[in-house]
Amino acid sequence: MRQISILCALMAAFLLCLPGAASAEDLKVGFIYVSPVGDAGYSYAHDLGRQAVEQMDGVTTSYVEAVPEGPDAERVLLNMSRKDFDLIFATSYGYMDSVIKVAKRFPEITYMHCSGFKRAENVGTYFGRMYQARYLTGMVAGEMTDSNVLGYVAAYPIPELIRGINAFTLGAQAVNPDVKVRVVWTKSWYDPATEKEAALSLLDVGADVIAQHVDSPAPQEAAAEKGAYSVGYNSNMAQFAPEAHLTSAVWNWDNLYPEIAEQVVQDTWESQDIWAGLNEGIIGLAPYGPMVPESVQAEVEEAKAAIQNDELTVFAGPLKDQDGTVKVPEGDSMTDEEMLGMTWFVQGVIGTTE
Amino acid sequence: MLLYRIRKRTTPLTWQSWAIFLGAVLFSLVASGILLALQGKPPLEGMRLFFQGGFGTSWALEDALVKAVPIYLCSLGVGIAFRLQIWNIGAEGQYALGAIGATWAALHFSHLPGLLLLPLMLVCATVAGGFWGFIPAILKLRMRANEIIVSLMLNYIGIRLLEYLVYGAWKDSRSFGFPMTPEFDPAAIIPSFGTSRLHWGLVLCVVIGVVMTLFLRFSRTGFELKVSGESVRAARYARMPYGKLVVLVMVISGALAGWAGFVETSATLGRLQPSVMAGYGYTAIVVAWLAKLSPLRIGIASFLLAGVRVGVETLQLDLQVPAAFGSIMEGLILLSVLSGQFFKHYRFERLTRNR
Amino acid sequence: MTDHPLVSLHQISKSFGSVQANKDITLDIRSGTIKTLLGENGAGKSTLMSILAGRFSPDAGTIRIRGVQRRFTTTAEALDSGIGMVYQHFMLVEAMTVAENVFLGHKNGFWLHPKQMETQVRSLADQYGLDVDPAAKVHTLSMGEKQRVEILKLLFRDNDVLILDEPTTVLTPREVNQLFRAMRTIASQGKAIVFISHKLAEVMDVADEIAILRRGAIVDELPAATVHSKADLARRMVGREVVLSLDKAHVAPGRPVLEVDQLDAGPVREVSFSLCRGEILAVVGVAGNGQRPLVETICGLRSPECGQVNILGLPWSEFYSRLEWQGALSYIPEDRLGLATCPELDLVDNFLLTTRQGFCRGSILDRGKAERTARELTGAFNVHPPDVNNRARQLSGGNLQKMVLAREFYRRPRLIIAEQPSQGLDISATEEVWHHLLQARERAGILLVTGDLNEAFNLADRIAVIFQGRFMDIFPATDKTKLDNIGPLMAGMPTS
Amino acid sequence: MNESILLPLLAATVQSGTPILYATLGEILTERAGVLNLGVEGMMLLGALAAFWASLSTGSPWIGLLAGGTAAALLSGLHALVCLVFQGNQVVSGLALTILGTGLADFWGTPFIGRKAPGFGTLELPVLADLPVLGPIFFQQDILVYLSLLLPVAMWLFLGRTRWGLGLRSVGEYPRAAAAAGLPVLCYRAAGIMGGGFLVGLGGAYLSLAYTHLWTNGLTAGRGWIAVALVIFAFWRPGRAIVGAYLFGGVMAFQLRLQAMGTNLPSSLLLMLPYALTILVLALTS
Repeated sequence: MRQISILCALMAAFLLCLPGAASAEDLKVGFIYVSPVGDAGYSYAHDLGRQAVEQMDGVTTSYVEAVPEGPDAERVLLNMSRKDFDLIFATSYGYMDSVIKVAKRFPEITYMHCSGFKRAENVGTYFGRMYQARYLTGMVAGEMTDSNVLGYVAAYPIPELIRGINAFTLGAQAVNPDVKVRVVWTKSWYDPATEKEAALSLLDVGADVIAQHVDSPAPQEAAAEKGAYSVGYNSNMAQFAPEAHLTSAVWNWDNLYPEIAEQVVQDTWESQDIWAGLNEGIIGLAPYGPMVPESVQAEVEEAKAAIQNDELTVFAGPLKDQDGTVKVPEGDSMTDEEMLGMTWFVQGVIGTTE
Repeated sequence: MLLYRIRKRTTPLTWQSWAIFLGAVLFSLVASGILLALQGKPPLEGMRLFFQGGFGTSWALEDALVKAVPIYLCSLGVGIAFRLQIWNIGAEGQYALGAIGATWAALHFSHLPGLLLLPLMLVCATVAGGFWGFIPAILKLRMRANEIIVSLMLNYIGIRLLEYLVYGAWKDSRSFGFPMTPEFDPAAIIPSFGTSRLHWGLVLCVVIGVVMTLFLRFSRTGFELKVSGESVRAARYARMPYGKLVVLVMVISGALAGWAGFVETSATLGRLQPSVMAGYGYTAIVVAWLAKLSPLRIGIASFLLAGVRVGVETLQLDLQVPAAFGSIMEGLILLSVLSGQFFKHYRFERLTRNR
Repeated sequence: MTDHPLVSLHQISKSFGSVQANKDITLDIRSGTIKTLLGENGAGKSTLMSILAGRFSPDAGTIRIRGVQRRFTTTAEALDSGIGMVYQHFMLVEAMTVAENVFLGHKNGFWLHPKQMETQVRSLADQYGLDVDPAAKVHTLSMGEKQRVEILKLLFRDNDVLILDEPTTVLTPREVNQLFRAMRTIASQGKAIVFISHKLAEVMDVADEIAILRRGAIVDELPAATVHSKADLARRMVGREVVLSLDKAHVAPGRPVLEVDQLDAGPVREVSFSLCRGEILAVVGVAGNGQRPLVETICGLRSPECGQVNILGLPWSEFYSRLEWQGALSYIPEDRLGLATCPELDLVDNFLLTTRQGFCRGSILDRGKAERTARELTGAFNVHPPDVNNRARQLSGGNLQKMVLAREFYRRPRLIIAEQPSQGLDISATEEVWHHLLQARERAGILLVTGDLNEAFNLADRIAVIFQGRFMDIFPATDKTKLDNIGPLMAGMPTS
Repeated sequence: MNESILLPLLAATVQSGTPILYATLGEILTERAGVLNLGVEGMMLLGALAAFWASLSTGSPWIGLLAGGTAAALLSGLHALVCLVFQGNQVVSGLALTILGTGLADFWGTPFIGRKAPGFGTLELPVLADLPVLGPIFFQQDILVYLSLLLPVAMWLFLGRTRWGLGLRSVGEYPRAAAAAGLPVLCYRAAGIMGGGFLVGLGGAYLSLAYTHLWTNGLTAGRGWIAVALVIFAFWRPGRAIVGAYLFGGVMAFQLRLQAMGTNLPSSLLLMLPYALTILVLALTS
C-alpha cells in the first residue's frame, strides 16, 4: 500500500506541474486525444507538443484524453467550446465531422484538426509528412537486410499507414531493388501481445527487419529476441531493443503547435491545410543504432537533405501497384491530394489493403 | 462487547431506499474525493465540477440525455432477454448490425424522403439486429450451444463485419480512403429539436419504453415470459412455447440494440464509421441488472450512468485528471450502489444476550 | 454413564414472524432409543429438530448435551457435538460420488484416496445394513439409496443423535422395512434416533418412545408400548376423531377417455390399458419403475416411441396438435412447487398458469377477471390463507395442492392425471384432496399414480401394478386376493 | 505449409494460448465454487500492471509474478465482499470490477508506459527440448508455459483428490449440502474467488512479463472476455480449458501468419476466424 500511495503522490506531483493558473486574458488552448497520453505513442507525441505550448507566455492549455471518435468527441468539443477555449486541437482523424459540426456553432473559436481533409472558415487542418521519414527508414532497412524481406506490423489499413508502408518500400527499393515488404494488420492501435505475435509471424516467414505502425514497442522486442533488426515509430524506441533498433520515424509536434498558438494570439491565423515535413522539423529520424554503418548513415542523410531541398520526391513516377499497373507515370509525381487518399500498395509490398 | 446480528427486513422500505441509494453514492464519491485529494486536486471542487458537468446545467442534461439513448435501448433489449434467463451479452454485436442495417438503407435508398427513409432504416436495423440476436437463440435451441459464448463471439464478428464494410465496399470515395461511409443524406438523419442536441430518438425511447412496459404487464406473451423466466419447468408444464419465447426475446433484444446502432449512426454520427462502437452493449448489461430489469428503472439508471460519464469529462477538462479516473469512479459507484442494496433487505440489530 | 440424558431440550420457543412454531418445548432424548416426534404437518416437529441440529437458533430455551448446556449457531457446531439430521430434501451433492458425499466436511487428512474412501464407506454400510455402492454418483441413485447415503454421512462422523425428518415419504414399502431394520441396528449400538413422522402405522412399528406435537407444543409423551390402537394415536395427534375411510359413491363408467395400446417410452414397455369416464385407475409401484415416463408421455411432455395412445378419442399427436385448454386434460404433478406452480409468483399468476387462455382478449390478458376468479376458487377449495396476493411458496403443501386442484378442475378436464396427490400432506388435507378427486370422477376419468397403497385402496376402482416399465397386472379394487398379493407384484414377482 | 512455418506456428499457438489458459483456469476455479466473476478482464489488467511494477522495482520477475497474482486476488476480494457479504448481483459486480480494474491499472500504470521490465525468457528444458516436433512446440518456451501445463493437472488433483477441493466443489454444486456437512460455505466461496483471481492475475502477469516485457494501457485487449467464454466452452473442466485456449491462440497466431505469408483475404475476415471457429466447435460439440 505504501508504494502505491507514494506512486499516487508522485503522479500527483507530475500532474500538478501541468496546468497553471489561468488569468482572464490568457489564450486558452485545448487538446483532444484519442488515447491516454501515457501511451508513449501517438497521443504522447501530441502531448509533448502541448507542453511546448504551455511554456509560452500568456497561454494556458488543457486536454481531455481517451476520447473515442464519434459522439463522445462531439460532446467533448462542445464542452470545450462552451468553456471559452480560443484554440482547440483535435488530434485524430475520426474527430473530423465533429469538429466541422461544432465549429459551425462557435465561429469565434479556432479549431485545428489533425490528419483530416475538411476545412472551414475557422477550421484548419494539419498533419506531418511522415512518409518522408518512412522513406528514410526504408533505406536503412533496405541496406541492413540480408534476406531481402522486410516485415511491417501495421494497425489499420487507412491511407496514412498505406502511404507510410509504400514510402518505406520505395526507400528500401531505392537502395536494394530486390527487397520485398510483408505487411500484417493487427486491427488495433495497442495490443502489445498481438503486435509481438504479428512481428514473430513476419520473422517466421523470413523477414529480418521489422518496421511498425502501431503504438507499442512490442515488435521491437520480437525483433530483438530473434536477432533481427527493427525500425520504430512515434518516438525513439531504442531503449526497448538497443541491439536491434536501427532508427525510428518520430513526431515532433513541438515544432508546430507553439507557432499556431502564436498565430492565433497575433490574429494572423488563417484556415489552411498545413502538411509539414522534414523541413519544418515536425517529423524526423531517431538517432541511428550503432550497427548502422557510417556509409549507410551518410547515404540516408544525403537523401534527407535531398528531400528537404526538393531534389528528391518520395512518390515520383514511375510507380506501379501490386498488379504491375502503372499508377504514376514516369516524370509525374503524386499530388498531395492523391497521397492523402492512397489506398493501394506499390509493387514490392506483399499484403492486402483491406 | 457489542454484538450485532443481521436480520431480514420484514417490511419493505419506502423513502429509506432512496436514502440508502444516496448514501451509497455519497460513499463512493467520498472515496473518489480521497483519490482526488491524493493527487493534489481539490476534492470538493472536483465533486462540484463533476455534478455540474453531468447534471448541473441544461447543456449537461442535454448531453447526458443524448448519451443515455443508446445505453437505454441496448439495456432494455438485454433486460428482456434476462427476464427469460437468457444471457444475451451480445448487445454490442447486435448494435453493430443495427448500424450496418440502417446504413445499408441510407446508402441504397438515399433518394427517398425522410419520412420514408427513416422508417426504412429503422426496419433494416431491426431486421439486422434481430437476426444477430436470432443466431444465438436458434443455436441454443437446435444445437444446445451456450448463448453466452455465442453472443459474445458474435460481438467480435459483428464488429469485424462492420470494419470490413467500412474499410471496403462502403468506403466513401471522397474520404481520401479513410474508413467511413459517405455522409448520409439529410433525409437519413434523425432530426433534432431546434438547435439542441436532443433528437427524435429520445421520443422513440419513451414510446418503446411505454410499449414494453404495457407488453410485459398486460399481454399474454408478457405473462408467459414472466412465468418462463421464473421456472422453465413450470412453463413447459403449462404448455408455454418456450422455444418460441427464447427466439422472441432474443430477436426483440437484438432489434432494440439494433435501434441503438441506428440512432447513433444516424443522429449523432451522420455516417457509419468504426468509432460508432463505444461499448454500449456491455454497459447495457450493468444497467439492466442494476435496474432489476424494469423498463422505467432502466431509463433512470441509463440517464444517471450517462450523466456520470459526461460529468467525468468535465472533471478531466477542468482539473486535468486522467481519463482512467472516470473508470475508477464509475466502478466505485457501481460497487457501492450494489452493496447498498443489501441494506434494503437486511438491517443490523443489537444483540441482547439472554444468558 | 451419568444419569443425564444424551440430549435434553428445555423450554424451547421459536417464532417466524407472527407464527409461533415452537412454544416451551421440553424433551429428553436417550441413547439406545428411537424417539418419535408425531404430529401433523406444521405442528413444529421439523422446526424443533432443526433447532437441535443448529440450523435455527431458538428464541428462548436451553439445549443440554450430556448435561452440558450448549448453544449452536451453525449446523457445524451441532455436528461436532454429535447431532446430525437427515432433511426431507436431501443435502447431497448430486454430481459427486457416494464416498465423496460421505467424506464431505470430514476433517481428517488433506489428500483423498478414492479407493480407500470407498472401502471405508462400504464397511460402514455393511455394518449397519445400509446397502449402497460407494463409487456411484449420487444422481444415479434411487431415493432410498440417497437416504442411506445421508444416514451413512452421519454414522461416519460418529454422531450420537440421528434425526430423520419424514424419512419414509420417498420410500417403497420394502425400503421402509430396510430403513426400520437399520434404525434398530443403529439404536442397538447405543445411538439415539429421532424419527419425525405423521404416519401412524410407521410410528407404531418402530418407535420406542412417542412425543406428540400439536400447534408447536408437546401435547403428549408416552412409551410406544402403551399405545394400543392407531385410532387412539390419531386422536391424540389431531385432537379429534378421524375418519380413516371414505364413502365412495358408485359412478357408472362412461366412454373411454384414455386408451393406451402397447406403449413403449423410455423404460416403459408394452403398456396397454384403457380408462373410462367415472373411473379411477391407480397405477401403483415402487418409485422409479417407469411411472414418470408413462405420465410424461400421456401428458404430452415426451413422445411415445412405439404403440398407440388415444386421448379423448384422438390419436396422441392429433390431440396435442390442437389441445384445448379446457375440457381436455389436466396433469396434477407430484412436484407441486417446482412444476405445477412457480414459487415466487402470486396465486393469481399461478392460477393463470394453465388457464391463461380463458382470460385473454386477443393478446391482452385480463388479470382483474383472473384475480376475481382465483379469489372465488380459493374460497371454494378452502385454501388458507385465502389471500391471492400470497406467493406460492408461502403456502403449506396441503393448501398449495388444493390451489392446484382448484385451478385444474376449473379447466373442467375430462382426463386427469394425478401423481402422488396426497404426498406430504396432513390428514385433513389428504381427506380434502381425496374428496375432490372422488368428486371430479363424475365427469372425468382419473389416472392416479401413487406409491401410497392406502391411497390407491381408498380411491381406485381398478389398480395396475407397474414394475420395471411393465404392467404386472390390472385388477378391480374389490379383488381381495389380488390386493393381498400386491407386495410381491410390486417387487416383480408374478402371482404364483 | 512446410515444417519451418508449422512448428513456429504451433509454438506460437502455445504461447498466445497461455495467458488465456491461466485466466480460464482461474475463472473455472471461481465458478466451481459457485460464483460467476465477469471481472476477469479488469483483474488480468491489474495483475499485469502489478507484476510489471514489482518486477521493475525489485528486478525479480518471480516477485513480479507473485505480485500480479496477489493484486488480482485482492481485486477479486472486492467481488467476494460485494457478492458474498452484501449479496450483490454477481453480474453487475463482475462488470463493475472490470471497469474499476481497468481504471486502476490505467491510472497507476501511466508512469510505467514505455519502460521495460525484467521478465521471463525462453528456458529450454533439457532432453525434452530436443524431442522432434513436441520439443520445439512445447519445450522451448518460457517457464510460465510449463507451469501453465502443470496447472490443469494440479487443479484436477486439487479438485478431485483433496479435502479442500471436495469442499470447493460441493459449495459450488449444492451449497446447502455443504453447509449441512458443516463446511463454511462463504469461506470456501471467498477462497474460490480469490484463488481464481490469483490465477487470472498470473495470466495478466504472463502478458507483461513473458509474452512481452512491456506495460501499456489495455494490455489484455479483450483476452479476459475470451477466458470467460472459454470456461463454458471447457465445461468447467481444467483439461478442456487447454484445448479451448490453444484453439483460440492457434487461430489467432494462424491468421497473423496467413497475412505474413501474403494472402489476399481481407484482414477483417481473417480476424473473425477465431470467434467463428469457437462458435462452430461449440455448436458441434454441445
